[in-house]
Amino acid sequence: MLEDELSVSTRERDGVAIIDLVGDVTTFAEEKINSAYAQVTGQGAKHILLNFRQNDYINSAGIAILIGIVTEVNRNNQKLGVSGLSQHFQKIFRMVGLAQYADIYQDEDEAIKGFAAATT
Amino acid sequence: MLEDELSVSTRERDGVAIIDLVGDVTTFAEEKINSAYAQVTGQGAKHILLNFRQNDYINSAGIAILIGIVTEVNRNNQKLGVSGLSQHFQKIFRMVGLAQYADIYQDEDEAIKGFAAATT
Amino acid sequence: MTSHPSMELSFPSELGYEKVAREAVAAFARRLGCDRERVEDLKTALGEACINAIEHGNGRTPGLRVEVSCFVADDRLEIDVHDRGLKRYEASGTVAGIDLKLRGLAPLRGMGLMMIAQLVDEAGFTESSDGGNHFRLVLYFRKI
Amino acid sequence: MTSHPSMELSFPSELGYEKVAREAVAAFARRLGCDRERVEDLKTALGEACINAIEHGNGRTPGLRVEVSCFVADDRLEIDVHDRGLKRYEASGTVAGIDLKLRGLAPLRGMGLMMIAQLVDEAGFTESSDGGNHFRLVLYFRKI
Ligand SMILES: Nc1ncnc2c1ncn2[C@@H]1O[C@H](COP(=O)(O)OP(=O)(O)O)[C@@H](O)[C@H]1O
Ligand SMILES: Nc1ncnc2c1ncn2[C@@H]1O[C@H](COP(=O)(O)OP(=O)(O)O)[C@@H](O)[C@H]1O
Repeated sequence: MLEDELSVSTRERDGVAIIDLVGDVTTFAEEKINSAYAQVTGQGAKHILLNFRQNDYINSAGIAILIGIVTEVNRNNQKLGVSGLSQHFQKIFRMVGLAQYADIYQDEDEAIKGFAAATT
Repeated sequence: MLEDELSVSTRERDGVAIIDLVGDVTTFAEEKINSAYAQVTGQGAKHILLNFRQNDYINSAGIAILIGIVTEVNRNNQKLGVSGLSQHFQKIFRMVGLAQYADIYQDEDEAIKGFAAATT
Repeated sequence: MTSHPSMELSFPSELGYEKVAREAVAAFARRLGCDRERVEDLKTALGEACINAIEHGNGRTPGLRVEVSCFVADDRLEIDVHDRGLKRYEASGTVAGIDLKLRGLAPLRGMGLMMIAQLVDEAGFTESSDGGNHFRLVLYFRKI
Repeated sequence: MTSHPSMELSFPSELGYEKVAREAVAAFARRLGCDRERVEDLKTALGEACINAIEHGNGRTPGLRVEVSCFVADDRLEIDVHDRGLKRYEASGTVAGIDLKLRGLAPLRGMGLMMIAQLVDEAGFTESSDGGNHFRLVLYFRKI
């Protein structure tokens, strides 16, 4: 009844596969996030950006899903970035150690530049 | 403990006495609003604008205070305008009949023009 | 309705708590898919009902609590606002319009119930045997 | 604390209701004067505690309710999250860090209590004889 409204979509920009996440990131997000990841990986993505939109609600079950993505990213030799997190969730991502495995950018533009700089 | 944070201040612009109301307008607002009104009236104001800031909470006790102001405005042959109300509270002001006794403007600029047009 | 309440809220009879009730119920209604303006209407209506329970039904006695219970059905959200009934509600004839108020012929207050009636789909006191007042507000979900 | 709760909230053990609890308590804390980032911290911490009560303590049994009670003192806000204790909380040693998780040596979940501990000033299960789990969160008011 009070299930999440999360919309997940994918697009590509300057060689970066962007997964846009709008809404709540909780246990109900698992299928949507994993299949978006599988899709861009199937298309050969090497650089992946999880692009949030100042989401108001990300809980520990949602973070567990993202850690699962990091596992896959490491296995597949991809590079992961995260952008668009509020200050609060940037802090949370650092708290759980995600910041060690994914570069945290303020916004999409900064992330695209960051990926480009890392490539050259 | 959960008392209101309302700040009421007065200023003058193009011959209009503006009473700015930022915060909750409830029964606790009575003294602040009445003394702001008394102050501008003491200074001879003929045109008075109650300038809200998209306030989130105005209740029927707060509206009763404003009706009290209308009584005084009528008695003192002043003209009253209201600006800066959210759509919701514009509807409420119409519902209780306040819109018959005070011109409702979208914002301060529109109100100042409205007062000027009424004078010429 | 006979179902169990989905969300319940209770608070002391002090003015100010109605603001927390407004926001809690608004969050709930938003999550149920009510649109923005409906949520605004509900907030204003619920706030008035809570103030009435605090001021009239419980006579601003902090030790007496106000209980807000939400019931959700397929087509509607029902909310019961319950006080201890220190004063029992009695209908008092007609509601004075602003003209009478301005002419000093009616008290400035006394607009809450009228506002509530216009803001939600159904509203009114319901019968109960527990000695308190129960005020019920109903919002039908509009299919978009 | 022996005082009466100021605001109480109760809801069925279904995921999703923690969102309403987050917003209700946030509204309350905001009204008590907590600043923005403190309120964000509290929302995240409280959401985790409610999910634990829903999932673990009440085993996602909708008929069992979670109760959130707020107590306000001069210097702090205390919140008690109460479930029915279908499963009693048992401390389980150390919390796995992200490296173990990434190497597949620890489950991906299991970060809630650790997050809560870092976000509020005090947190933990308290003793009680009513058969349920009581989880307590405390936020001290910082004088600005
Ligand atoms: N919960 C209640 N318990 C007892 N009496 C009530 C309650 N709610 C409303 N009333 C009665 O109805 C009257 C009208 O209420 P309302 O329209 O909200 O205006 P106001 O509260 O400003 O008087 C109140 O003055 C009171 O006598
Ligand atoms: N309210 C509770 N009732 C019973 N057990 C609990 C409760 N809260 C937490 N626990 C136990 O503590 C463990 C750790 O909780 P937590 O850190 O929130 O991670 P997660 O909920 O993801 O497992 C849970 O797996 C559970 O066994």
